[in-house]
Amino acid sequence: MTGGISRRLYGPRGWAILALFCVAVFGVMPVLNLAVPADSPFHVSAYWVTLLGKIMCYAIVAVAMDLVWGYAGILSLGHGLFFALGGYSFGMYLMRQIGSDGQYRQPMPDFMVFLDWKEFPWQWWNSDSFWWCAMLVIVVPGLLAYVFGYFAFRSRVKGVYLSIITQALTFAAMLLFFRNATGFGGNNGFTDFRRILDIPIATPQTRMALFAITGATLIGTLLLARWLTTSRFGRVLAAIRDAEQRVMFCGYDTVHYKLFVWTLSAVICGVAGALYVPQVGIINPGEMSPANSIEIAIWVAVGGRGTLIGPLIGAGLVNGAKSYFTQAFPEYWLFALGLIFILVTLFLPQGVMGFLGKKK
Amino acid sequence: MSISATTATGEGGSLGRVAREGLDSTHGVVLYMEDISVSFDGFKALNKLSLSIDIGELRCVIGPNGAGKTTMMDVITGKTRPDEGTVYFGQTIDLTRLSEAQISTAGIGRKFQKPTIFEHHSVFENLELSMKADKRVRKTLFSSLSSAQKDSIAETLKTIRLNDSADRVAGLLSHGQKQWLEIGMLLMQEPRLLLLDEPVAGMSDDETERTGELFLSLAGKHSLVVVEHDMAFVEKIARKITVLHEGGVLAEGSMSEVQNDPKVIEVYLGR
Amino acid sequence: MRILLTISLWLFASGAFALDAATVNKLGFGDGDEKIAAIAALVAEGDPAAAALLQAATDGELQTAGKLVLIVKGEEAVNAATGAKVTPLPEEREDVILNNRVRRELGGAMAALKLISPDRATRLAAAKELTGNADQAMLPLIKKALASETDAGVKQLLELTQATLELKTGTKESRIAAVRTLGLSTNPNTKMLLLGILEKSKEGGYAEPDEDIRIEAQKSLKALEGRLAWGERAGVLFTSVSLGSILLLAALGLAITYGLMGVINMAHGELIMVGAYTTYVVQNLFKRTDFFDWYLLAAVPASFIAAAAVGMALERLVIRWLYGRPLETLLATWGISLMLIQTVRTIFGAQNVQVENPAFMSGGMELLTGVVMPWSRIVIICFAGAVLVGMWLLLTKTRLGLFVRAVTQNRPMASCVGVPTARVDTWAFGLGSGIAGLAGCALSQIGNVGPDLGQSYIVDSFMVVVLGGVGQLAGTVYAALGLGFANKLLEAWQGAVLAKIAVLVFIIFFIQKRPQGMFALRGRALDA
Amino acid sequence: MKRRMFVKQLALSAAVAAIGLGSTALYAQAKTIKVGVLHSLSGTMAISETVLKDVTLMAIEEINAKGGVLGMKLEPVVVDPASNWPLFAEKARQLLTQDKVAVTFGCWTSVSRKSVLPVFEELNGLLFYPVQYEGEELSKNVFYTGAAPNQQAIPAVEYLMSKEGGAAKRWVLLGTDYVYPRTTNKILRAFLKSKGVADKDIDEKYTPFGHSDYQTIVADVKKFAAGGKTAVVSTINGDSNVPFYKELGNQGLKATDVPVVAFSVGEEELRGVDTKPLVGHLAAWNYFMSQKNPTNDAWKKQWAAYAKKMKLAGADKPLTNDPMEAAWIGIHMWKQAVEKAKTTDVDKVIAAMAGQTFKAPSGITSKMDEKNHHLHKAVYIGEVQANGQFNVVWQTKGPVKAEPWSPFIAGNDKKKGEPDGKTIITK
Repeated sequence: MTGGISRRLYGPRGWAILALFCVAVFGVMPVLNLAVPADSPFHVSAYWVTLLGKIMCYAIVAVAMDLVWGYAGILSLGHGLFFALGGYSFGMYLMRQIGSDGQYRQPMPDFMVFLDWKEFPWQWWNSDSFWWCAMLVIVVPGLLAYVFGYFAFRSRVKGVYLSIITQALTFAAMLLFFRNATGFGGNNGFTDFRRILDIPIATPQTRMALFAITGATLIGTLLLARWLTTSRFGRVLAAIRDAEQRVMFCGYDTVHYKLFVWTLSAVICGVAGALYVPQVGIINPGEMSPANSIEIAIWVAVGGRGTLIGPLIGAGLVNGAKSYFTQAFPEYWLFALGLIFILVTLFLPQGVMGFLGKKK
Repeated sequence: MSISATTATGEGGSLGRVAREGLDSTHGVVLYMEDISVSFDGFKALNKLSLSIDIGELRCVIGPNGAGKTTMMDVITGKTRPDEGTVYFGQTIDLTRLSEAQISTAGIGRKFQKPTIFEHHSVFENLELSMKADKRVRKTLFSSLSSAQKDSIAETLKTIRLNDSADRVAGLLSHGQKQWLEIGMLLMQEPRLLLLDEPVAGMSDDETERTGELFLSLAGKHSLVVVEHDMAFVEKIARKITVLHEGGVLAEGSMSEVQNDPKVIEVYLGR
Repeated sequence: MRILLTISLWLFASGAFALDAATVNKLGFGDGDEKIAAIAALVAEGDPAAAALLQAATDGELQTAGKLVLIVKGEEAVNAATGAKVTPLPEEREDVILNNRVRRELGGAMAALKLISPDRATRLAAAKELTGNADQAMLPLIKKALASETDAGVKQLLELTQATLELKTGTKESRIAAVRTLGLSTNPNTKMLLLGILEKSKEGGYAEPDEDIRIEAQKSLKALEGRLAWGERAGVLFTSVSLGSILLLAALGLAITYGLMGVINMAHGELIMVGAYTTYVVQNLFKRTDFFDWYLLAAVPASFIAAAAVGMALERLVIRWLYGRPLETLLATWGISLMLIQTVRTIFGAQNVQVENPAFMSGGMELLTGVVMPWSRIVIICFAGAVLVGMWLLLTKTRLGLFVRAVTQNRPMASCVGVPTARVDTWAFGLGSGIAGLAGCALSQIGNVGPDLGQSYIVDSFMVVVLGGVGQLAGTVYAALGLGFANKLLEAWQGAVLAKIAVLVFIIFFIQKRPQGMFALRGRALDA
Repeated sequence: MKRRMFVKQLALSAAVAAIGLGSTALYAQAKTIKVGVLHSLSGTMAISETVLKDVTLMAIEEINAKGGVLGMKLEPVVVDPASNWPLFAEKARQLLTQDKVAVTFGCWTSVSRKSVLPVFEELNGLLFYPVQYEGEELSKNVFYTGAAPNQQAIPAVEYLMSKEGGAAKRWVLLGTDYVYPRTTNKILRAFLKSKGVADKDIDEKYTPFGHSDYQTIVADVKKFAAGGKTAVVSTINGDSNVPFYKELGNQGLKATDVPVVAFSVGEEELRGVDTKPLVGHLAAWNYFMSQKNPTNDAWKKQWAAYAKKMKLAGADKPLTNDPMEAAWIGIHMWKQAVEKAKTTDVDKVIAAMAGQTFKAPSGITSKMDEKNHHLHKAVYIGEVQANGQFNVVWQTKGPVKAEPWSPFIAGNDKKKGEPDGKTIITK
């Protein structure tokens, strides 16, 4: 076997799959969903569009997670937080777009009317601007990740310690967001979205557009991640994962490397969250629960760490299985899911990708 | 106790300058350590250690287990901060204030006791990563290898005799080859000072031989500090030897001086 | 004396008696006001039969059938008014429903009647009951009781009650005396009484015109407040230690499986749950016997064994294959935890199950009025200490402990000198799991026992172990107690939600300062 | 057949490049009416929701045994949204578009309802929500068979203020920090103020989700209670109740001194608690298992038999509670409405729901309001007994009409008590 880190990504087969995926997302799905009549057996219903859209959002997160875990060796148990922050940032805009169509028929979001708030709290400043919120989607998770990462990496917090404090971070944020006083709707979160850029959200066209944008983002993320990981930067990252001390003695300031990929990963998660919210129609602090973040790590592990395409498959498999099992055997699905996790770790230490690679 | 002359360090304004500028070695000394003490939970790993290395010198450091050899290297490379004492690289660079990466960039390379290379990277990539270059994030994102850099890697590959294995994954190399690769990585950094912790451990006689030759050829251009247990090897390459014991310098001098030093004999042959 | 005599007499034989039928009917059929009037009348009557009737009402033995009011004990019923036996037992009976208000009056009435019981404990309980619950009408009774009372403790309580009642009435001297007595109280209710005296009325004058009384009240208030403040501090101290002991119990097992063995055991919470459910099963077995109060003696070892067995099975089947891949143990044990949760849900149902405290663990020790240290928590604190000591002894004084430490420090070396590392792993994991089971047994006494039990402790457990420093048992102890204190102090100050958030943020900052936890050794080991 | 199709679809989704072929269902058996059951069977809410799934299935079984609806059998489609709110929305969409259910019974907690609400509105589905909630919502696609605040919280507080309830002067409003407790407490605060209670006599306290250490809270309540006759209104969420009540019992805070009235504690929640030290603490509901009337007796018997037959967990001690009753009423009313409308068409069923009545186990004849999609309910205050049951100590005189828009919230006076967008069907 030749080649080190850089030469193992995407053989011709990988590129073919990617091309096929593009065709599916931008060609086949829209046609089957919008052009084929609903009673045709070939029609793809809105359920499938939103379900696949949701899974693609998860896949973006999984790829972002793979960047930090698979390549830089930083296991974050708090990535759900960045995802949720992106979702909340964009959710603010969606809430403003409801306009006066809420339960109270008043221009402010229902929960604010109810809390007797006469003015928007500071967090909501300019939230009726799409571009402002779109910027927040990137800035808020990015900034938090940057500040947190700066201190953590500078203090050389690593391994399980880092994992645990990321978990503490997301747990603390969850409790904070559960409070009504925080100004984000408490436990109910944001829901009941009506419009996006003044276009009604619950139409097949909007839904398909969101789906396509999500698909494009996923592909973009994959390409970006591939570019990163095949550059010398990526090789440094992998080197940090394997022997951080040596990298430092080679003259690299590892803090900045980790910080860069960490922040980037958080930003990608934020974008995924922003795409996720209009498609599933709700964002609530539950997204920040530690269990959700652990699950992200599980998608990556199931798919195969450090393979980029593997986490994507992992996210698809686990969530597909979840969607299927919860209706096929609602009483016993946890057994199946738990068993999958155990079997994968025991028998497929490199995840599904490792298995596919071996078969080749 | 120690004979090393380190009195020249305290020269006024040079103190405390965090330097990225070139190495000022006007006094012909590349490294000064003075009165370094380090303790771990009450255990004194280094006890007022003073040592200086001249430009182009090849110094061997020996000493029984626990004498503080590795800790000394940790202090020089910034991995461990001394409780007290000063470490200067040249005349101006205060190493106790720099991070590992900064120290490395300033021109100090280190080889670990246990070969640490990037096991999942190819040999070529290992050398590429350690090559002297701008190592800031932005640059590594967009950099590609110039032909001069490629030549330099090829040359090093030849020096460490791994030119047939350039594309092999480093983790698959033999132990001796890994040692060589690590030395190659040091060379790619083009350091002024090389710290080598047991470089020939696990090498065949033949490999050891060649390593010795390599070191001797490096001395002059670079300064080398070699920590080694293999006395035959030390004897072959050493010009000046420092013996550490219980965190301090026990003796210093040529091989024969050291061998005849009663204190050294007592420590090594013991009561 | 007469009343007392007859009460005790009644307990043995229900003598012939007759009460006013109208009063009894009011008690049985009337609304709240009428019931209370009836109770007052019965107390005033002082008749032994009345006492018996009130006792029956307190015990919930009062029923109505048609127009009859009955006292039903098991399968026997007597007419509440006449005392005549009613046979056969009428089919259609309804409980006489007493609400809180009536029950409160009844409690007061019973207490007043019991003040002359020969049993000191009964009198003490009655006096205590009356401190917050006496009304003016009982003053003569209390005075009479005080006159014959010999026990200092009871006497003090009674005097306090008397003072409370006499505060508003009586001569200046008696009122000053009353205020002074109140200064000796430890009851927070008293504070309000004194404050009432000192209150300024709207016109600018004082509610209490007499200045001497006000000065006395001021003094008493100060003494009382000082005492209450101490009580409060003691209370916070106790709650902190209690929370710390719970965190410690929850984390101790993890300190072995994760701290010493390096298994990121996400199923740790579920092992706690296994212990709790084992306690539940053992409790159910004991329910049919007469030794219910002792079920914990069996539940403690049982929960240890059950959780240890599950843990050892897991180690053999799954974790064994994952040593050296710590992050993957996270994944597999997460899967295990999902399966364990669902298993329990399938067997025991999704709902909580009931684990009763044995009688000796109900209630609490009253430090001051209002500052109660529940027995269950005291027992758990002691239990946590015992588990800690036991674990320490096991790890330092036994061969197994020696092996465990050897294997965790240097596996190949240990294996070379003949330590059966594989078996030691299994035993060590079993030990950690067993301790988690013990935690479950303890937690079942104060919290709920449901399939999600473990999930609520897993995050906290990891925080404790990591904060203390992985592999540092002493660190785990300090971290648990420290978090207990931090949590409780902050909660008293900022409320529970912000306290929890603040503690988490504190942990994040702390780890920045000490990246290896509180007790990490500074060493020179290469980590590259 | 259905399974196989889903396997196919799963495979497609797994490859991500899924091309959802033939996902439109073409079900051969048109002889059944599909009914969605959307209750969490795993995750944190499973504790409460599992029994609701069971009681719904029991109702369906009963209806089928009596010949079904419009001559067709009901076919339950049970899914598990796993206490995950986005999954609730996904499952709702699946029920409506893939399984094409005529009606869905489900959800517990407002957040789950709010997550599916847009889906039901978009696809014009029909949801029956069986749990008490904070109000402040009306949708034409939802029937709320649980209590609105004025059918639970306010009567309870009125009772505690009355002489009979102990004439409380000071109030601790204690809840888990989320929307239902916050809303309820806000309404209660406004209500208490309207009754002349000063702010200093109201203490609002919140604990985080899953809180299990109530030592400080109980101590604080005691301290607060020293200032006068105090009652505690608890909106503590499901799981935290057991530690709370255990702490209450152990710290000796007796109901005669400081009564605690709870809105989310019923027979099922007390299953995990030793109630002997808690005798006298209160709960306000629209149904208690201990109520004595023939309807309830029959229902309890039916439930016990069903639980035994299905080998449900806890069948040795079958319990019924208020949300179960609400779910039971919901499905029967829906059946009656379908029979009246002679179709399962959502708009027609909605119209037919208005004014439906059903003899409820609580002993009254429940009526669906003509307009506001809520039931008229009698309110009962029960005191905990040593056996874990509740003793009704007070009840409203007849059923109370729900006020989903609480008059104690500013601006609600202008709201009309009927959802928008209903189709007016005239015959």
